Amino acid sequence: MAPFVLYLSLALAILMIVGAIVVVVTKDLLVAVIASAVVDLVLAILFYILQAPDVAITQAAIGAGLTTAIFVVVLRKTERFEDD
Amino acid sequence: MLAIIGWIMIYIGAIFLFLGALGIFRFPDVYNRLQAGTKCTTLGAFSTIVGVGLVNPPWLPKTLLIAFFILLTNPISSHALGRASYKSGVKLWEGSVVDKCKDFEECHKKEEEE
Amino acid sequence: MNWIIVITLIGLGTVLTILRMAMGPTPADRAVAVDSMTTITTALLVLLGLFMKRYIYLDISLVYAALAFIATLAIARYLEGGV
Amino acid sequence: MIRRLFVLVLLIIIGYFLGTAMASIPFGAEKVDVGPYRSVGNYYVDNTVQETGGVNAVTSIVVLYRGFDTLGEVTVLFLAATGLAAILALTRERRKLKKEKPSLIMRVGTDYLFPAAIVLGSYVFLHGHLTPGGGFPGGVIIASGFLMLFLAQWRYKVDELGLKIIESLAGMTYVTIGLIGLFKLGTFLGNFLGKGTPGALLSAGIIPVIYIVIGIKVGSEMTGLLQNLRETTENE
Amino acid sequence: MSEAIKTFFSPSVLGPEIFYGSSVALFLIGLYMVLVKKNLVKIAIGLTFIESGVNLFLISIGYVWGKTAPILNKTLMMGTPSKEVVDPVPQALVLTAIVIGVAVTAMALSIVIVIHDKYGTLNISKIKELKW
Amino acid sequence: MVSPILLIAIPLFMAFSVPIWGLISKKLPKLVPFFTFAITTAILVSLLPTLFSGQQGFNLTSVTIAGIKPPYGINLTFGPASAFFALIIQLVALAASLYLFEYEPPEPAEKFYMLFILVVLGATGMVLTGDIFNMFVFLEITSISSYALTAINKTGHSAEAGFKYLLLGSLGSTLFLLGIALLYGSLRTLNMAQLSLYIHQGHLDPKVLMAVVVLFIVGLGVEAELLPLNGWVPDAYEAAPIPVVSILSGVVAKAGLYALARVLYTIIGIETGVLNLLLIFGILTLLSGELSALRQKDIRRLLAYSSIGQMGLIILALGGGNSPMAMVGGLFQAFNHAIAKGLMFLALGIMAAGFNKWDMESLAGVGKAKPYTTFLFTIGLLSTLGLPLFSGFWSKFLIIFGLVHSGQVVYAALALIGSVIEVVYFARLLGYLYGKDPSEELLNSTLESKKGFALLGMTFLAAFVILIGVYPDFITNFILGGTAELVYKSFYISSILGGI
Amino acid sequence: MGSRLSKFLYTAIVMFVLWLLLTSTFNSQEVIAGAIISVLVAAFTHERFTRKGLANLHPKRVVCMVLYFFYFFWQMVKANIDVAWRVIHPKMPINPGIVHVKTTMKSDFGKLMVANSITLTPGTLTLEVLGDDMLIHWIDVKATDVETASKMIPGVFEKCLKEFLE
Repeated sequence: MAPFVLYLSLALAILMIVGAIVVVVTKDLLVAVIASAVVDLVLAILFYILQAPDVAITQAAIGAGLTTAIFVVVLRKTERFEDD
Repeated sequence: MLAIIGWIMIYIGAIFLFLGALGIFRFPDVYNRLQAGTKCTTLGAFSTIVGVGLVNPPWLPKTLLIAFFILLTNPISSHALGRASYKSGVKLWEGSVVDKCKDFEECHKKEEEE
Repeated sequence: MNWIIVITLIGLGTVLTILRMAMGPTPADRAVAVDSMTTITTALLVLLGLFMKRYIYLDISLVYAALAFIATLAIARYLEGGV
Repeated sequence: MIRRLFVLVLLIIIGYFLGTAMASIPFGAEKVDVGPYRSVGNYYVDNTVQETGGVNAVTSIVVLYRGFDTLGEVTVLFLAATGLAAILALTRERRKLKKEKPSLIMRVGTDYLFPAAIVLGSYVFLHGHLTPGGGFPGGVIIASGFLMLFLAQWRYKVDELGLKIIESLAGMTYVTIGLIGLFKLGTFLGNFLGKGTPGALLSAGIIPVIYIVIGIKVGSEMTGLLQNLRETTENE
Repeated sequence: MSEAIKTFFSPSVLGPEIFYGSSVALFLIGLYMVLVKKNLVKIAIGLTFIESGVNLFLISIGYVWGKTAPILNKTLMMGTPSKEVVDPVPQALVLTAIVIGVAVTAMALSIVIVIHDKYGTLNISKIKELKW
Repeated sequence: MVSPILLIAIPLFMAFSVPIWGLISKKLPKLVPFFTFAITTAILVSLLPTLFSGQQGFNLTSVTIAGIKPPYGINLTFGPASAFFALIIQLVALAASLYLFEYEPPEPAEKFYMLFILVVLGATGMVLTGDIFNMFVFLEITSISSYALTAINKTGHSAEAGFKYLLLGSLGSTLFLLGIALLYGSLRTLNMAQLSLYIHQGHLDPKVLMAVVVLFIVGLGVEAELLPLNGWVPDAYEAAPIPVVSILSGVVAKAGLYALARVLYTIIGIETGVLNLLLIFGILTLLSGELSALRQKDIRRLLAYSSIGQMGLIILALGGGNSPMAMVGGLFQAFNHAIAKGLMFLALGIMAAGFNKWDMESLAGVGKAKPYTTFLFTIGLLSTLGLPLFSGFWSKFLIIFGLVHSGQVVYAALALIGSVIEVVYFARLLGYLYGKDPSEELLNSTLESKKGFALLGMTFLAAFVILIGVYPDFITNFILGGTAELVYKSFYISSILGGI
Repeated sequence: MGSRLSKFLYTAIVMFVLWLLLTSTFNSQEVIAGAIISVLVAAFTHERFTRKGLANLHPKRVVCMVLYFFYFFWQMVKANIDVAWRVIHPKMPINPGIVHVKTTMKSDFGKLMVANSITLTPGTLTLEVLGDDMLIHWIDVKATDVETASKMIPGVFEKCLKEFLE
């Protein structure tokens, strides 16, 4: 792993944490779902960088679409905003 | 030779990808961001990916396929987003010149009634 | 050197889209940011595949390119009241 | 507020303990080897080609060396689909939502992408032993193809009975393959087909067969799951 | 000074911080969401985060500096592959774990739909029938 | 070719095939669980003679899967402990599947039967497997099907209980996975025997060992109903359908218990001081369960808390593992608890059938309205109390003596106090059941005569309770062998990995 | 339109080409597997995939398609440079608005092509297509009435696309 890939993965890891924090902070569940899609996406890249293509492809296939769609459908059936 | 062309394409692509992201960051409203997001990232990704194929010619068929998929899916998703934001009532930027949405919808209602 | 410049540019692009995702006033803005990010990421994955010199890694980018728009489609359909 | 502080303190403690435990596992270090093959990973990598004929060590592990896990994994997914259908079964009648129709571009675009997604999924699960991927991602890609149609086509539906039958036949086939191994070789899930030349499509014994079964099963299960989830409310 | 920066950013120092650190952070964020948040959908997202954190940790256990993916090609098959590739076992485990995570998420969300149907809310503290 | 693997393969095949049977006839799926469990029980019984042959009086066979030798492939271990727990699971499942003949499950019925088979399958797998990650997979099969079965009534109440269970359960199993990750990271193997050997040789960093112990106890404690993690138990027992409840207490909890014992005894090893942790957890669980049971009006909740208390007692006994006597008592108690609680819940289901009220007031006097069912219920209750002539007597006796013997007098005294509390609330319950006159509603709902098959299953369990109470030698072989298998690591290791 | 058989064959051929690109080899096993898969997929999806069938593969149309692709690519590059300039420029010289245009394409595929081309090219983005009407977001509005706008935006592509699609 060349150093610049390491820096790249550092940046990606920070981005992933930012996405996760957005999920925690927001009151709009749709935004939470979008941000968790970002977390899934970055996770797949990290798997890729860690030389795990099989896992990356599985994470990509699930994270790109399926989980987001399931969450979105559930939001449609329930409600969109979190109340205190 | 092919490799040099490939690298040039990769550079162009990277620059366009960066500019697209910058556009998404800078532009004032959803529709303008979509403009930047769709066009620049599509061309950028297309150019980068085909460039990779040129640098390493045995990879060319698959890279072309990836580029083709991007070319096909990106406009659909940005259209979907644009439509969604105008249906969900996202306002245009104040500096916008014209908004034909109302005319359009009225004209359509008439058509449906007819 | 080539690698550093190219990857830095693309990485900066990813950072900018994520910032828009974190800031974006409406959910539509965030969705736009995520959509572009998937495209940028696909390019990044292809580049990394070239860097690692493994042909097999292209499959992952292929899956991404073909499927990533479904998430956007789902979010868009939710926003316009479909699903 | 007190609860939040308490949880934060708890998290810091957990993080500290996890961190200290993790720190004693060096990241990126050479795999430890005390005796002959103390690390099972090394054994798998060195022997996958001779023993299974599969080039992709991960899929050899998933299907043959640790094939029982995969049987369990398929069962878990089956369970999720079944459980979801069971829990949501009666919620189906109520609430009608007004829904926006999808636009022409989405409809036509997904029409063209759908067969491509199916071919891509089949490619991924057929080449599980050669390239990254395998039954599960392949099945998910196929299900994503159907998901596109669910999202972008007005009132698209899949025949539920057909899905159910495909799903259970695929599951039974998987167990039957295992039982054939038991009766032919004396071990469950034994590799009773030839190894072939490593790197060719028809190689690695039962890996491709099992991946085809898993791909079909996962595809139908996920499609059924999505359909069940979507249909708890009716259109209009 | 540049020496200090170099040692700080050298792979052996930076590596574990990135991958272990981000997996622990993801794990803790998920745990925080599960313990503190009142919204059922958020709790479900928190569960997926916890699982992702553990998956990332498992994968980073298997990584070895400078080695490639455990998919052999002709050159790798010639020598001793275990000297060239990373540990494949954690990857096989994570494949299973990801599937299980999806199953649990789907299950949780289906229960969430039923709860919302019966009580009309997603907020735990408003559901008073059972003690939480 | 009879092999323990069939105990898992056949139920799996049958579970997948339920929709196909449903196509042929609507009635057929109802029969599938019973036939499946009948076949598996027969297989298990036919395997027993080979189990108890050999020089030590029992032997431990390792069955490979896909023909790969243990450290590299997954293996099933079929020794006395595994066979003992598998037997418990099969017996309870058989009785519950007989109950299903008379039970109208919530729609869609097919899915209910599939889930029912799969939960037992998962528990059997957990008990038989010799690979720690495989145990995680089967744990997930068990727990996910339990979540679905808990929530299957589709009332708000059951959905809530299901979510609670799901939250704790998936949190627990993720922590278990994290523990496995730590173990794999340090030792690079997943086979239990190999792990045990390496830990015994001291290859594991003590910090990691500490973290792993905590993670395993927390992870498996959800299924084993340990104290801070058993919040789901009363709600789930109250909200789930009755046959499911008997499965939860008789099968799922036992599988969790076995996993806990296997992981702590065989892998970690008792020399590391795990036992003190177990003693503390056990006594807290026992006392909290029994004390909470005192206040309950709803019989299902009462039995749920009593179940928690019993699990606490078993874990306490496992913690007294320094003296094999307490351990023997613990395993015996696991058997009794599974059979007796399964019996009590099934009988309770028939007592309240066609009536659907579960508190003591409305079920008062049921002893006069439905004498036979209430009699069976009472047998289970007395056995749980530990009266002589019932099987529970021997186990409680052994546990308390074993604790005293290993020097844990305080714990033994506390366990006795727990038993006394148990007597108080069960006596009150018996007073309600027999002492009052039945209400009109209860008399009208007398359907006992129509429940033939269900009563057959329960009679079968009650016969076991009394048979073993009078003649405990019947399963002594099992229990002694099981104790030896769990405690003596070297035997386990050498049986699986070959001579060392 | 095309008969069932021609639709089926067309789908199978396209899928087979897709498979060849995916595997990028002519190994006999792969080719046979690809043939089987493409026939199977085509059997289930041909109704959805195409309306004209083999007529799409007429050499003239293929050549037109390729030429159109290059033309379109050139437009795309121009569009990108345009947008990139707007992005970099510190004052962001944009003049956006939503306009209403009419398309003359009749078939669904034609509409899709026009709409996608519009989306990817100079400063325009399709928001909605209903019948003949299109709603377009234009980053630099030059005309607001329907006729002029129609000439300026979809007109460019329709000229070329009409040749081989209608």
